[in-house]
Amino acid sequence: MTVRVLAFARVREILGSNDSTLTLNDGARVSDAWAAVVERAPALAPLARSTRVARNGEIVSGEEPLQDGDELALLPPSGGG
Amino acid sequence: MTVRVLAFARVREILGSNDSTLTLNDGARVSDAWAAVVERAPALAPLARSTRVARNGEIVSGEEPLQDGDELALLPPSGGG
Amino acid sequence: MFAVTETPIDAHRVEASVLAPGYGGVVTFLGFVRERSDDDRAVDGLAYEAHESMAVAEFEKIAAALRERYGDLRVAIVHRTGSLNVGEVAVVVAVAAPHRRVAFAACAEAIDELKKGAPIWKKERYLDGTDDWRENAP
Amino acid sequence: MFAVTETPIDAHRVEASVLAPGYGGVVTFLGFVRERSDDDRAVDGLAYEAHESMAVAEFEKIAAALRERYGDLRVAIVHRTGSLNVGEVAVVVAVAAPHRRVAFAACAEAIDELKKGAPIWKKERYLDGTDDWRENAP
Repeated sequence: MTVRVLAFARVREILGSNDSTLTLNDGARVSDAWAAVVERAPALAPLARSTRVARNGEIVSGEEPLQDGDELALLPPSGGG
Repeated sequence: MTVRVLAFARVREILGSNDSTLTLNDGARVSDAWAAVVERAPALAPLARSTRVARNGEIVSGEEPLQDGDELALLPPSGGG
Repeated sequence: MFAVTETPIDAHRVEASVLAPGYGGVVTFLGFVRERSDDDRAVDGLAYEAHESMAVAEFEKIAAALRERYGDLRVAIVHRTGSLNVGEVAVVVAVAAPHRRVAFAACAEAIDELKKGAPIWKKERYLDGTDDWRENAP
Repeated sequence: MFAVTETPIDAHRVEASVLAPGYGGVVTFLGFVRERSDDDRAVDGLAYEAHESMAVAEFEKIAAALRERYGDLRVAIVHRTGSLNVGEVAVVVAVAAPHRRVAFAACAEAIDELKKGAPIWKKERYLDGTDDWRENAP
């Protein structure tokens, strides 16, 4: 399956793209998507704990199963306001 | 001596004037001015406790001595805001 | 800006008067004439009267006390007098502070203090034809 | 009104959007770009970016949670994105409530919640030529 990956702020800069595509095995979960992203940009590894992941607009845990066509958003700690 | 008496809100309505003059004996204090006002409008008597008096813009006690030309303001409890 | 005014308050001018470099948070309170009194009577309108010079002096004292407690602040307080209809702005308090928490606290305290002690009085007029001087709780 | 916008925020429109009969107290918070960072560096300007749809959804959740806690409220939240200069408005939160204490509390909580969890990020640019992503304390 393929999922779309939106990245923001520090994570976007390290990943080098705000909007990219990942190809994952069927049955992949959010944690697998994050592992694939870190493989692409190893400097993201230290941000694993602080980065929240949203699947189709809802914050989810690493256990969340993915479906083809999902949109994942990689969200560093907020800096708004 | 004469003092000017400014009255507001409920006190003004009972006294029937927002701006009047009192003639007092030399040595009169704020409490004497209040007594003279109540003599003029006895319905003010129950408001003695809740009405603050300002002499020339500063809240004062009944003991405050008066001088010729003072401006007294009779201030019921606030209702602003 | 500290004022008592018979003409409608321009809330944006009051707010603008506290803006300044270094004051990152601005909190503005607008108080409107409500259509129900505190004891739930239908309000037709009201009239405020004030001892103007003492009211303005009291606003300045409130601001000075807040700066004493919270440090650097910019404060504006403007209160309407005369006849007001339901829905009109009765009072505007604007506070600018370097940080937001102080701006919130100081603005809330300013309106509390104004209600407690400023020489301003309100006579509400009700739809049933009665009216009443309304005093704030001390 | 819940929005994220690249164009300068019209604070008065945001405030006006919460006005309604029966809501006697309105509290508005304006957050400006400050000339000093939290760690006292001289700021040249900054850039905000946001996950726009999630940010707007988060603003709506914040408002719904406040209504849950405080009852009837009207809430507007607008946050700027893109490049901002020192002194520009970054965020506006307006809350209208039947009474002022609730309006103050809800407005203060709205901005606290926004800072805690809204998907919005800030990169400060300093006069010394450096820049940094600034994260709010959790």
